[in-house]
Amino acid sequence: SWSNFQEERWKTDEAAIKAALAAGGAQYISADAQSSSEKQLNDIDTLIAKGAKVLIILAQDKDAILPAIEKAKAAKIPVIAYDRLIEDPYAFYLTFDNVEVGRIMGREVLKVRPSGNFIFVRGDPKDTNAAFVYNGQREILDPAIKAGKIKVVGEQATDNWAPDVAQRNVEQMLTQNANKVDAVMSSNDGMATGAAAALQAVGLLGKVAMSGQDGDLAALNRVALGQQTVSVWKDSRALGKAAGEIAIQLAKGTAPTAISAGGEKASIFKDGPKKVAMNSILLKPVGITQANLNLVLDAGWIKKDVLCKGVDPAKVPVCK
Amino acid sequence: MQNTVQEAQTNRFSFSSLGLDIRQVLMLGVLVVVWIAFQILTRGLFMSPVNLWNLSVQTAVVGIMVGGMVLVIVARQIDLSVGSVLGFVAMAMALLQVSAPLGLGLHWVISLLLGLALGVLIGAFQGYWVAYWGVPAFVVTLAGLLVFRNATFVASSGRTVAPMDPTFRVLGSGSIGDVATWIVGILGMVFIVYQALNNRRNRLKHRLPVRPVWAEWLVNGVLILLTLGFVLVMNAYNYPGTNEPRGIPVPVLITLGVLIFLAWMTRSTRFGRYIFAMGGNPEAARLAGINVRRIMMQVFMLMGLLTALAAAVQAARLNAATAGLGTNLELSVIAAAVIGGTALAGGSGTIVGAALGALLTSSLQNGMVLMGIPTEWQNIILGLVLLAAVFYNTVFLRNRRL
Amino acid sequence: MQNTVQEAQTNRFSFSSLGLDIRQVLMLGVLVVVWIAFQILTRGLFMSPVNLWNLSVQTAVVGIMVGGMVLVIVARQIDLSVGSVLGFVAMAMALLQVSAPLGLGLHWVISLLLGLALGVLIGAFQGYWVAYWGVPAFVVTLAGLLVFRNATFVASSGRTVAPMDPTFRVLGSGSIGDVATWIVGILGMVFIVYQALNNRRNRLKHRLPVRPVWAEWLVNGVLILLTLGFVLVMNAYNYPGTNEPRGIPVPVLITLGVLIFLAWMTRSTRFGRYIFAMGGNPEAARLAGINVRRIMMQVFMLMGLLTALAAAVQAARLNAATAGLGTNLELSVIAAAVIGGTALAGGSGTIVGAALGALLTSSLQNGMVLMGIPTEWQNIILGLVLLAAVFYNTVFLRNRRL
Amino acid sequence: MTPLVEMKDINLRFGGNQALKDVSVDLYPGEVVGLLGHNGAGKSTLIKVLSGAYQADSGQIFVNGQEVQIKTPQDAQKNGIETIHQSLALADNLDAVANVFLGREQVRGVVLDEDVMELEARTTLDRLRIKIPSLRVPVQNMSGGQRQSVAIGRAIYFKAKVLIMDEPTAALGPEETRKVGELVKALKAEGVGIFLISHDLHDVFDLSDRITVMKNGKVVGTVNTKDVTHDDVLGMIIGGTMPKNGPSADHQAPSA
Amino acid sequence: MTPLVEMKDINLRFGGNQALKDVSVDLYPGEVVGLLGHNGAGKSTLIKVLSGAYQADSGQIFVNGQEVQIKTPQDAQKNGIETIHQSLALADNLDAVANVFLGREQVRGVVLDEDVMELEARTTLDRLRIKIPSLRVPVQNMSGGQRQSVAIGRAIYFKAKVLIMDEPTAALGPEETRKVGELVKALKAEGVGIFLISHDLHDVFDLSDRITVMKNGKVVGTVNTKDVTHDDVLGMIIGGTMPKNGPSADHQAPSA
Ligand SMILES: Nc1ncnc2c1ncn2[C@@H]1O[C@H](COP(=O)(O)OP(=O)(O)OP(=O)(O)O)[C@@H](O)[C@H]1O
Ligand SMILES: Nc1ncnc2c1ncn2[C@@H]1O[C@H](COP(=O)(O)OP(=O)(O)OP(=O)(O)O)[C@@H](O)[C@H]1O
Ligand SMILES: [Mg+2]
Ligand SMILES: [Mg+2]
Repeated sequence: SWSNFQEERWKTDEAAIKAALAAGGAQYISADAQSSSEKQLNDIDTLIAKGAKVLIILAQDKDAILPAIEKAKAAKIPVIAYDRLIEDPYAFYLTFDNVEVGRIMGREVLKVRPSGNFIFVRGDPKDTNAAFVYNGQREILDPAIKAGKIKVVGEQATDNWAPDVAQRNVEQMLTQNANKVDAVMSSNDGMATGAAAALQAVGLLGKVAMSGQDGDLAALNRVALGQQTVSVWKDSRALGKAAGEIAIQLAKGTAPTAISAGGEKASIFKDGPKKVAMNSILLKPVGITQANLNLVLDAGWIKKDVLCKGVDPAKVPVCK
Repeated sequence: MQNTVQEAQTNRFSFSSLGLDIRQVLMLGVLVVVWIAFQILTRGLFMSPVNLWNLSVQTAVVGIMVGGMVLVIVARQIDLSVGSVLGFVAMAMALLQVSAPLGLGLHWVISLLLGLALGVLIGAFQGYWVAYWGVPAFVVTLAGLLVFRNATFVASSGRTVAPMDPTFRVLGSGSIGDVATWIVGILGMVFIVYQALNNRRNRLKHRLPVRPVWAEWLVNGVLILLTLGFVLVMNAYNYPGTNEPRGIPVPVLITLGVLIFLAWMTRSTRFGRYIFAMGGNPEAARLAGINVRRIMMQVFMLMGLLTALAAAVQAARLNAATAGLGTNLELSVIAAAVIGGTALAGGSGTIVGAALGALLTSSLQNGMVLMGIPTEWQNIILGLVLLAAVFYNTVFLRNRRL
Repeated sequence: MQNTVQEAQTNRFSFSSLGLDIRQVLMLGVLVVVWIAFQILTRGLFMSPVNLWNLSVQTAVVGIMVGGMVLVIVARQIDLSVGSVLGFVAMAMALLQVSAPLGLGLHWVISLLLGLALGVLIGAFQGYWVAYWGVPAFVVTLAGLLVFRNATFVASSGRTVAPMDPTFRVLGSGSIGDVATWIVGILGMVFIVYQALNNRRNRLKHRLPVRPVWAEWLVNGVLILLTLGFVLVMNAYNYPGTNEPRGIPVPVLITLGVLIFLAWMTRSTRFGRYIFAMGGNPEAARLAGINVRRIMMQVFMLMGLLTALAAAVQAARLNAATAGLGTNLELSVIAAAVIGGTALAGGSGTIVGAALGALLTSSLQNGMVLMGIPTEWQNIILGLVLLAAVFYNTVFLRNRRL
Repeated sequence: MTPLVEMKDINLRFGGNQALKDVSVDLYPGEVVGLLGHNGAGKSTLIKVLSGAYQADSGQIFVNGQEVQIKTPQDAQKNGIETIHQSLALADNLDAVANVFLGREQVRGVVLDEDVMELEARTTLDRLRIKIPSLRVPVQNMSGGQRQSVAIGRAIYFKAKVLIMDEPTAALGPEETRKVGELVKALKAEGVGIFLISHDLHDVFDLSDRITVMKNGKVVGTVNTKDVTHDDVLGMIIGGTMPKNGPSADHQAPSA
Repeated sequence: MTPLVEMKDINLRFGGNQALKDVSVDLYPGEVVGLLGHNGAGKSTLIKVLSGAYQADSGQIFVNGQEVQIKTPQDAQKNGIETIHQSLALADNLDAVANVFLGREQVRGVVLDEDVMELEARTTLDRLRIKIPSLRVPVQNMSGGQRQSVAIGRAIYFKAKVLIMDEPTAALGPEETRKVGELVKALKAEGVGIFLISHDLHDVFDLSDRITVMKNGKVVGTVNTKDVTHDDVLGMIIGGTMPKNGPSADHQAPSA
């Protein structure tokens, strides 16, 4: 059950899950809640009614989903909390560490901009992930901020993570600071696209450090062009593959503690707000910078001509 | 409305003597077709008790609100704020009953009542500007949409408030068991028979035309069968692991209650009559000595009350209130009303039609998930089927004289 | 409309001799107040050339579409699909011009033309059901909303398609430089003077009433000053690091062109006249021998064309097309029209008013971000200010005789 | 004998257009006053002030000698004033029955008593000899005359002290018109005061006790019907001049 | 001599209500045919068929002996048929000028020629002696009679071969009505054929050459006006019986 499909990445996740399941001889059925926790609840009813053996849930809301988990528990159907936390010991938590995502953004940007004026382009205020990422960023940057080296000169949440809204907000924050901005902490690549357009309009594109996540093709191209510092890449296919594998193991009745996937063994996760202890596998995301672009290429995530569009091979080795 | 009447007259010997609203019969037809289609496509899954039970619950929230929306639209207004207000009220109720730090830990009954009161208050506030100052409802409720959505966010500082009081949750996820279900069902059937006979007697007494006996039998027979079928289905779905039937879900019971009440109100009370008069010709209604402003304000208060009720059910069902709860819901509700034959120009529309509209929409969503159609395709199909359904009705009803 | 006339008559010796639409003057008043408020609150930032330049660009997309929406609403219809259609067309244009693997790498001009054609086609398709089959526009365009949003997603399989052709991007982020700006500005002023004189001469020739000389001076004087101010502001903002003025942004030029054309069309052509007639009394329009169906369909085609144009500007400005582009945009566009005084009941509304409505909304958003107000509060304030603005107008215009 | 209704120095302007200038008229119980005047003279506007549809800019209204404030149609109804508007003011989407009883439905408890209303409506409309196939069709599907008779039925069903009829027979056939005439006489006999606006001089002479003529928003004058000829009245309407022979009847008790 | 317009065996039903049963009427150039009948007799429905507002379920229409299909108002206009509808059919939100020219605006290139239209509208309406303060006010702000005169002006401005007038003077004052009468005579002289629906026997007798009476959707009969008395016609309208003396005038060339 997906929370919302209107984002580039989930597609690839799905493909990977399907593949892994097929490999294990299982069948895949799905539903998309279109960012509505209400609909997601309905979907899960329906999926259970349809006789699902394992539920892989991308929760729209970590608490609102709980009734569904109870239903699943009642129906003795194992649940995988996919990518987003579902704070219930019954669920098996599989995700990339989203706070880590923020941390990586922080680190990479800090490398190139140890000081200066930072603006934050945050995700949708209603989305808990937005908070995770933001917290991760601050975790890394706060010391420098405390030390007065980094100055937060602007901060706006972005309804629905909408790129065009992000563009408008960045334009305004630039105006507000007479373009004296050194880094744009964008919480994902879509919004980074908007920010990039805004920066370009005032000729700052490439001169300002910028973060992002999801490994959007356009974003990776920007990284190659040196217009974006980092795009944190959560190899969806790895996550999807893991989900598939775990699902099959659970379906086989393997004890949650004994599960292993994506080279990681099940561990106990209890850093959620409610500190509930649950079985989990946390995959590590990678920060893609000009230095390690080869990762995405080798993984076949992006084609070279797309990645290197307009890039001077001299500067970027991978584009040779 | 005009259409209806004429249709009813054209084929008088066949159809019209049933004295039914053809629009609704058509909607029902569409619905039956869709259901059968899904039944086949899902190899019997769709009409299984489990799924019908779920379907009924999934229709509840929109079902509760759509009746109010019909009245708002009939009165030539619109309410874009229902989604946000639902979120706001749900959050308010959650905060009131969830104990500290966030909430106050009030008893759920109190929080429920306060929530309903809040809904009415919001409705009154929005209705005030429309009724007494003539500010376009679109603008007022658009403001409401923005304000309450974000007020919810501010109030909860983005957090999801959970869990709700266990008793409260019954509103959303409880059901009344088989005995009660039978009682409700039988009462329903008795009432159908009673009012049919009573009606007929009265009209005969006043020497007013009545429909032929066979028609009476047919119509009421069908109604009774539907009731019976409903009862049986609801009792055919057991609690997991037991063989104890669930019976009618509480939210569904609430929805049915609301819809029946509203249908009765629009047809048989002054309030309902005046809403239609205002929709047909506001100036005429005013000159007739109707207090149009008060009525208009009351319509919005009613809408607010129903929204709050839906909010309670929604929060109870989710066992939580989230900052985004109810986003875009206004569209679903208005759509259900319009698909159910309510004219945005005002003056015409029926509660039953709107209810069928809501059921059609949720049936499509439910069934397509069952079929495992990818979402993007689900939405595309949803759009096309809705268009087709309404197109079919419109063409069928097309007024030959215009 | 009625209001206007009467107002205009009541205070004939002061205001009405200006022969202006009081609604628009009021909107302008509100706008001025808002601007001054922001100017103070942002310590001069708001009215700085940079920001005014940005503001104008930020208003472009809605500005291009709002005129078409006014006509749709005046004709008693609604178009909920514009947001989705914008996304769809933008994606289509992007895919057409972005080179393989995703795109076809067509020349940007071709992709643009194809995109516009697509827009018209979609409009024609939706308009067809409304005009020739009487399916409620709400339903048809709701279907459009669902279908095209998700078709976009299918077509792009959720990916962001970028970057756009460099020349194409000029549509969204280019500007014409100071010389061209001056030329445009001067042409504008000349035209204002010309048509003022010409108009007056004609009416005098036919011995028809004209407004007093002082009024002519005042009105046209103000218009000329506005034009001049606009030119100066646009030329006061330089390209980064240079002191070469940017001049009027291309998207803004497009918007102005569209709005002026539409304003002229509604006031001075049969097409415009018929749209209003259909809105005022569809049956009368039909009996007058107007081909109401063709006109209705053309209205939707026009809406589609404008949406496609807006899509081009949006994609060019963002230098990308995303699957979610344009989500909820329909609401902003309809809102701008209604805030600008367009009545959802149909039959009345003005292009200029709607443009002012759009400008008011974007000014509020622009200014509040400048002030660094958190998003949720921005929306709350936005809602309240819009309500206040419209309330103020309504009350001011309140028809004493109804 | 105090007049049933007296309107004093009523002024009302629509924007730039002074529709009523110091208009004064009065009406005695059991009397029919004909209101005549060219199109746009201000007749409808005047009676709309009395029926609460418009509010005058200045002027007074007395009912039974008492000054009253008529701000809304409800106020007018409270003072026993019923009106047949020129525009008919029907809710087109409702049927004849609903329109006849609109605003004053018969109820059992809170429930509309449709059966009784249908019967009463039927009898009322039959008094007008009007042929209406079905009372349960929305009035928008009725002929001009049928619609007008519904509006008349509506006004006469509720016993009024003052009845205002704004061109009540404009769309009615000869037979139906005659019926309305009889009706007026009957009500008159019951002591109801009636303002009758009509362009049909024959009807007016046949039914009215006094005739008030308006021109361009002013009252030309009021005359006793029996003192004047058609041409006198036409002269007043077109020329705006009082007939030299026929004495003004302003503020006289009616001969009736 | 072939009739200008002939309608043969027109049938039309509204749902269960047979509004027109085998109705046949004809009209010769330069002739005025009065259409009379009780309210709801089917007069407006009949002429709406001729003007393209409704489509008959069955029946034929001939113009100058040629059978024509009139499916839309445009078709009627093409055949030179102009109509003044009982409902007036005005766009209330537009001003008088716009309404007079609606659908046939005067343009220079593509631009509406407002000035010329305003002048022409003014002259046309002046012919009706109607007082209208401003032609630039939305017609919804006009008095009943003013609105009707706009509708008349609209129909007469465009030279028609056949003019249909559905109760054109119902809301007009005596003077204005007289003017319309003169107008009818003038058009008649120009050879225009006119269907005149009216409930005012005086007017009809004064203006028409033949009178066709309808009852309950059927034609009672057609008589030459000069052969019959008011009471004959009343008898036809109410009783539905042809006068014994007055011979039927169906399908006779008009005396005119
Ligand atoms: N709502 C309105 N707004 C503006 N002007 C109006 C309005 N109603 C009427 N008028 C004007 O006021 C004047 C008087 O109108 P009124 O309807 O009283 O005339 P009347 O005597 O009833 O004419 P008729 O015999 O045609 O009904 C007319 O010039 C008309 O144009
Ligand atoms: N649109 C409609 N739908 C249904 N019935 C209609 C419609 N229009 C007219 N009728 C019915 O058809 C019959 C004839 O109506 P029509 O308007 O032709 O009468 P008429 O002769 O013009 O009467 P009047 O003199 O009152 O105008 C009436 O019984 C009326 O109720
Ligand atoms: Mg009048
Ligand atoms: Mg008629």
